[in-house]
Amino acid sequence: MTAGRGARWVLLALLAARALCAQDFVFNNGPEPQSLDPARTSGVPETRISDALFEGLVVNDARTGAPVPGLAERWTISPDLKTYTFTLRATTWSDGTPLTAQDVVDAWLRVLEPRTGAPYAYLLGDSIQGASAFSHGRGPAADVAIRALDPRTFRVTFVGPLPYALAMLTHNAFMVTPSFAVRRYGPGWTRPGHFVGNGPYVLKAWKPQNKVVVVKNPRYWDARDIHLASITFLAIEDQNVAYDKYLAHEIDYATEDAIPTARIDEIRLRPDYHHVPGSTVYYFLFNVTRKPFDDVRVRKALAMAIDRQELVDGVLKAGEVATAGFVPTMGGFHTTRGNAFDLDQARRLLAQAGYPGGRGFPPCTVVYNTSARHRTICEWLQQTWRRGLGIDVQLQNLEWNTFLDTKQKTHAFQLARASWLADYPDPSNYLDLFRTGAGNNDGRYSNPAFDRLMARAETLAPGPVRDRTLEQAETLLVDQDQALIPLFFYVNKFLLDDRRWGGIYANTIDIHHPRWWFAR
Amino acid sequence: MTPMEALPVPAAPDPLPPPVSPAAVAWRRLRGHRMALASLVLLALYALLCLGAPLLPLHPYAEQVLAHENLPPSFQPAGITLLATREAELRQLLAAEQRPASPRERTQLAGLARAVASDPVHRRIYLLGTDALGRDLLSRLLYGGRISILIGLLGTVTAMLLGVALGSIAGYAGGLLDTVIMRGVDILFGLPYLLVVIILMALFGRSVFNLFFAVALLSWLTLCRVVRGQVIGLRHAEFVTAARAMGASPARIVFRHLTPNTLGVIVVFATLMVPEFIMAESFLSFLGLGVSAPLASWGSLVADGAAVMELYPWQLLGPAVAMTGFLFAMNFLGDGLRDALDPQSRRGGVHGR
Amino acid sequence: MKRGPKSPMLRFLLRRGLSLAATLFLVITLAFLLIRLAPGGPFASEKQLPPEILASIQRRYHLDESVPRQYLRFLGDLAHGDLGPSYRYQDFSVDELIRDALPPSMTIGALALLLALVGGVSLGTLAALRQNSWLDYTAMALAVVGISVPLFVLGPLFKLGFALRHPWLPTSGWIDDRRGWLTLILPVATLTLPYLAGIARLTRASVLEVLRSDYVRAARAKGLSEPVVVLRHVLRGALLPVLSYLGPACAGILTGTVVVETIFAVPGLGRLSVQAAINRDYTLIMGDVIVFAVLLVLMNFLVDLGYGFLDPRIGHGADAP
Amino acid sequence: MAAEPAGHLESLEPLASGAPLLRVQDLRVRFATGDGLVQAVAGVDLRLARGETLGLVGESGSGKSVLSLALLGLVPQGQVTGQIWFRGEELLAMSPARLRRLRGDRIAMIFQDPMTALNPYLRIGTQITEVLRLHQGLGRRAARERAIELLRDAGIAAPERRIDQYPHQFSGGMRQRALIAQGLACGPELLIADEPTSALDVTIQAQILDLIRLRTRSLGTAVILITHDLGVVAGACDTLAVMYAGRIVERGPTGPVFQAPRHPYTQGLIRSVPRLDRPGAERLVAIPGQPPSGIGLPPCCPFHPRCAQVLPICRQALPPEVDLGGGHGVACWLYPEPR
Repeated sequence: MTAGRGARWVLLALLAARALCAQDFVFNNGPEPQSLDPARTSGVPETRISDALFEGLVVNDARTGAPVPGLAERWTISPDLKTYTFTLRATTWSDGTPLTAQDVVDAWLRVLEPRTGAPYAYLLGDSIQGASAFSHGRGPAADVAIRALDPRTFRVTFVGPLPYALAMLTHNAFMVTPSFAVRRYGPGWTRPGHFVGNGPYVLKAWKPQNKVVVVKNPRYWDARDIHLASITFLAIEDQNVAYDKYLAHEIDYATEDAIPTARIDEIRLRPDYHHVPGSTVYYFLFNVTRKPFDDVRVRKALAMAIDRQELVDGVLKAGEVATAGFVPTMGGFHTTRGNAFDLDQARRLLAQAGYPGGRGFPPCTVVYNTSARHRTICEWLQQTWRRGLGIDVQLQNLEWNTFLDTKQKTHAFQLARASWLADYPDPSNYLDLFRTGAGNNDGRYSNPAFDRLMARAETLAPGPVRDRTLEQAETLLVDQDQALIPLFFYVNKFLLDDRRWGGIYANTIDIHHPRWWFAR
Repeated sequence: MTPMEALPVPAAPDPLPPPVSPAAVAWRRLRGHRMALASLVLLALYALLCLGAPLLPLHPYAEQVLAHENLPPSFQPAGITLLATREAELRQLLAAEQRPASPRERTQLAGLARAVASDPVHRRIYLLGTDALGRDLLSRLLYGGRISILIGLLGTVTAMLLGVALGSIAGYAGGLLDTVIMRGVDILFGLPYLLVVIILMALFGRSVFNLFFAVALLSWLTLCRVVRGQVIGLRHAEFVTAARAMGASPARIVFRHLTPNTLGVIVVFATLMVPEFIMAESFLSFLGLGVSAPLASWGSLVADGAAVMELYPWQLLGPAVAMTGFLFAMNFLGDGLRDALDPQSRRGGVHGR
Repeated sequence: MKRGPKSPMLRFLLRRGLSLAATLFLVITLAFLLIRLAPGGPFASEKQLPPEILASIQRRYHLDESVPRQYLRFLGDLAHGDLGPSYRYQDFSVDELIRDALPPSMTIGALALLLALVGGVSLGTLAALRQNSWLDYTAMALAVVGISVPLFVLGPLFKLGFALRHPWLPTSGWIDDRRGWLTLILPVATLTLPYLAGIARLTRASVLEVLRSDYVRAARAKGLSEPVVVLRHVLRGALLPVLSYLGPACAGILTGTVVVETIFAVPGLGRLSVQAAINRDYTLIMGDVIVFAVLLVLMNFLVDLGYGFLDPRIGHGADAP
Repeated sequence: MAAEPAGHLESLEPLASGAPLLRVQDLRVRFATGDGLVQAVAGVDLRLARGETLGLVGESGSGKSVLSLALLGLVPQGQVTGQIWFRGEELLAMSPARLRRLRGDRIAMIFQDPMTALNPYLRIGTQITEVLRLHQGLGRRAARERAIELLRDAGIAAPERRIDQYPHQFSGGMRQRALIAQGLACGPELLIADEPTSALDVTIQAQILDLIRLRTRSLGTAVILITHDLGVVAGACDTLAVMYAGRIVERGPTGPVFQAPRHPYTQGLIRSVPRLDRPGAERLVAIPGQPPSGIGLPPCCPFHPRCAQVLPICRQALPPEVDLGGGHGVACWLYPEPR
């Protein structure tokens, strides 16, 4: 640093100026939100804003991420674990309209209604009794098992003893939105001026591609415990731009969208770097219907030739956790060991498949979507397979929509990069991807035994039996069939100066509810 | 300006042409242009190095030695640089934490020293340093140059063939054909370049060469306009009338008589177009839409280097200097050629009278 | 052309206007078809939408109709000045998004073009007048650097020097930020440099050429002072090539703003249109295409007018016979 | 050296009697090129009296145009040495500002190509009035009226309409008339006309020459008429100087030189003009060979490779100028200096 004396004074003055308005919290929120209507969005940037503007029945705890009371003060669960009865807090919308249980019913029905086009309608549809029929337009709204018993009591009946029900209720799709405002203003109801919410903050300004500014909601039921005057969500896609902004003290908090992979060597040594292994899994997906990956021996050979520890320690270096299994350990469920690094076995398998030393291996292309990080990982993989197995795979960088088209529609790929973040923390949310005919089963994997196990797990109550069943399914999918090559679990990481700000803690689900944030 | 041009233009309408070919005259004039000549030499050097890259004793451009990640340029073997870097890092860490080295750290360093002494891989020399995967930047630079130059040439040749052909036809034929071609040019001009490139990327993105072929299909517009203007100017020249009188077909008149007369403009344009394509490729690399890994181009190297310019400046500097030097040379060569081929440029002007 | 409007200028404008409208229409049509050729669609996402939800959304936006019908519908809406809702940014109409994104881009682009023009012409003229002096060499070396260093290197370098090493300027943002107008400096400087360089080189070459011309020698022989010779006699002719460079430069700046807007987090049209293209936000893409084409057409028109103003030989039929 | 002929008209301003309007001594102009030093003007002496018309004749590249530019101090990037006295003042020692005040006012120049010597981007009127306003301090309106007058004097019809037109709306002959009007706007004492007619149609050439003669006579302006056309000289000039390779090889009153040219080069020139009364654009095809380039001139007669009467000494030394009497001088070894 060669800053002269004058420059240092400027810096000091700036810091002093920042201290005076320290109640305003500014950070990079990633790409421009697609919408502020929680019923219509699902992405991380949108969720962060929704969490500030709306509140569902339950919210995620700051440290553990576990569901804790939100709009619901308390709840009771029926003995068959299917029916939940919530008691709501006596509170109002940000415009002063009382918030009643009927509002919750209306909000959920709105998500389910086909006209809304809510991307996560199926979360409700698949879990609430009678919801599926309604969401497909085949049943009346009255059949959906959600009821406002009185203005402060709300009851929902699920299709089964869902072990993850409460965790799921923290999702965007279950938030409470003001149906009266939606009716009044139409799609523009989320704009400043029209906006009505029930969260700790209310919308003040929204400048597309620039920022969303929210200010404290004085009518929030716990307004006394809200410690920031306002939060500014900046729309910055580029990691380097956001990181530079953090370095220059222009933002207070750097989410992972502000942590460029290429500069991780520098970042991981910073005292304000926070990280914890997350539950997003990074993997490569085989198209099991395409040569040469229709042969399980080839798939296993490729998987076993990979020294994931080297990838994590030598290339990624941010604290990622190497894994040969697919589903992260959660609750009583434990990740399978998978087919770990064993080069000799990998070579043997490849030879058995008819390609000793990689000879005669058909041309093979790995597709990935545009990103420096994916490219680096692919380059490393390419070299790993060339050195270990004598296989030369081609790498193919595809622009995002083309990538999606290739993977999801045409399935014209052999091996594709993929990752999965669960919508709610339950192993089934990962494993469901690979059920025969599932919408997101891009690799065309199909194993009746796996499907049977998954179907059985659906009927089971939470507990060891269900956990073992799901573990069996994962072992089938990964250890036996190697439908995919898991590489690592992401690390949840951010930069925050703990001496000045609190309420944001590294947690597994990587959800940091703005309700908890405060200035020191 | 050369002093010869400082002299007043001869008064007499002296029509006797010198008995040397125009190309020879141009070459003589070009030789007088010192910067252009230096550029030509530099370009030859580039061509030699990049084309000859496979013959040079380089480490393969895609070969990773993870231990050698992010090493600075050095004449010393990588092992020595590596050891020095690690020691410096450790010292820094210890100073920051104000503690002595732990036994584990000491054994790690000793282990590294042993490995450096025994493993021949550590005897590699990286003149321009390495990247994040421990690949030799010099090798990547030269192989990247092949790609970049190839893209530049491919794009230019395609664009020139199209631009010259369509421009000549439009200029000579006139009338409806001219209107149709020039309206087409206007339309393509009116499409946002980036949007078109991204869509072409989506359509042809599987190979960067296909892509640039496609991009070139949109880059002939200016040339087309210029050639058309030239041809219109020459259309009524006497030698064209003479050719027509001798019964030459329109195609023959256009491509044997008219096009060669616009060669000067075309050559100058070409030298300026190659840099444009290289820049365009680097721009796509910035958007992450460039060549497929592990290939590199100057553009992708510069884009990657720009992201870490503070931490590992050599990763930007090497490729940036190489690319800038090439573009420099192309630009100066273009200037020199323009002067050499178009001594009376003031008569041509940018617009007709 | 016998009985048109009386004023030749008006007739010229009318003719140009008609021809431009036709071009614009064809550009829009081509773009409409082109974007539908690209793989993927506006509602693709890593977690695929369930088919019935997708169908419902597509029905809402009439994407379930045939392409010709969509086209006719689009033209109909366009005739009413309605660009439709953005498919990606669902809470906004395309109209609103562009209205917000255009001013930042225009501000940066216009400032850059203006500075490049003023700076480039001055620098190029000075270099030409002091040909082969150190000033000339320095200016031209700078110019070539400006031309051959990509914006995405220049921008971060500026940022490193003026915002990170020394906290003089904000690293990024827009004028509604805390540091206000200071945010403009770096993006404008970055975008200016290449065009300033290009204009400086062009100006130098053409000033040198004009300086060699008889009429400048004649002007000197009249005893005019050097500033008068340069300002009255040299620049006018020397600016013509610069003027013809402005059309393409304008298109280049419209593309270049993408880089600058990304690097300096400017909420401008460039970034918006790249996002639109990547997201296949059909309506927003069409909005961008229209804005881009209109801007280009306007710029070319201004350049033409400038020609007529600078060069009396290119009258718009307004000359006496 | 020959004695200068007496002036035809009295001086407009008092000037030491016998002092010439213009005196040039040993003027040399060199340009540095990649191939070496080019000497475009290699030691020229000249005298010009008030009102005198001097014809400067030579082939392309003989240095006559560079010489004329040197007289105005307008040689681009060349080394100029020697002395030029204009009305007793040393031009080469003059401050640039002072020199500028002379240019266009006391010394004017007409360039050879009227197509390029007028600024195409400015109105004719602007170009003429700017001289008047600069040197005579006229106001906008006065300058305009004067310019109209000047254009009328130069034979341009309807000058009040023409004055607002641009050069491209003028024909070649009209442009040259406008240039003459511009050159003579301030009533200069010296007009340098560099090939004023060579770019014009034959039919117009005579008109233009007549115009120059008429206007300069009436203003008492001395003229240096640069041309490669001896026919022009014969009709228009009092005296004549023949340039070859940057030097004056023969000079004298027009009549005697035409009747008895001494230098073989002059002889060749005159022989190449078939009829003196017919103004034409004949070229010097009768003299074999090419003029020298001016690069690395050997210390010898530069004409010797083309000379039919070459002597051994011609290849060894530069001939000095010899006075043949009556103002007639020649630089040729055929005429040894009388001892």
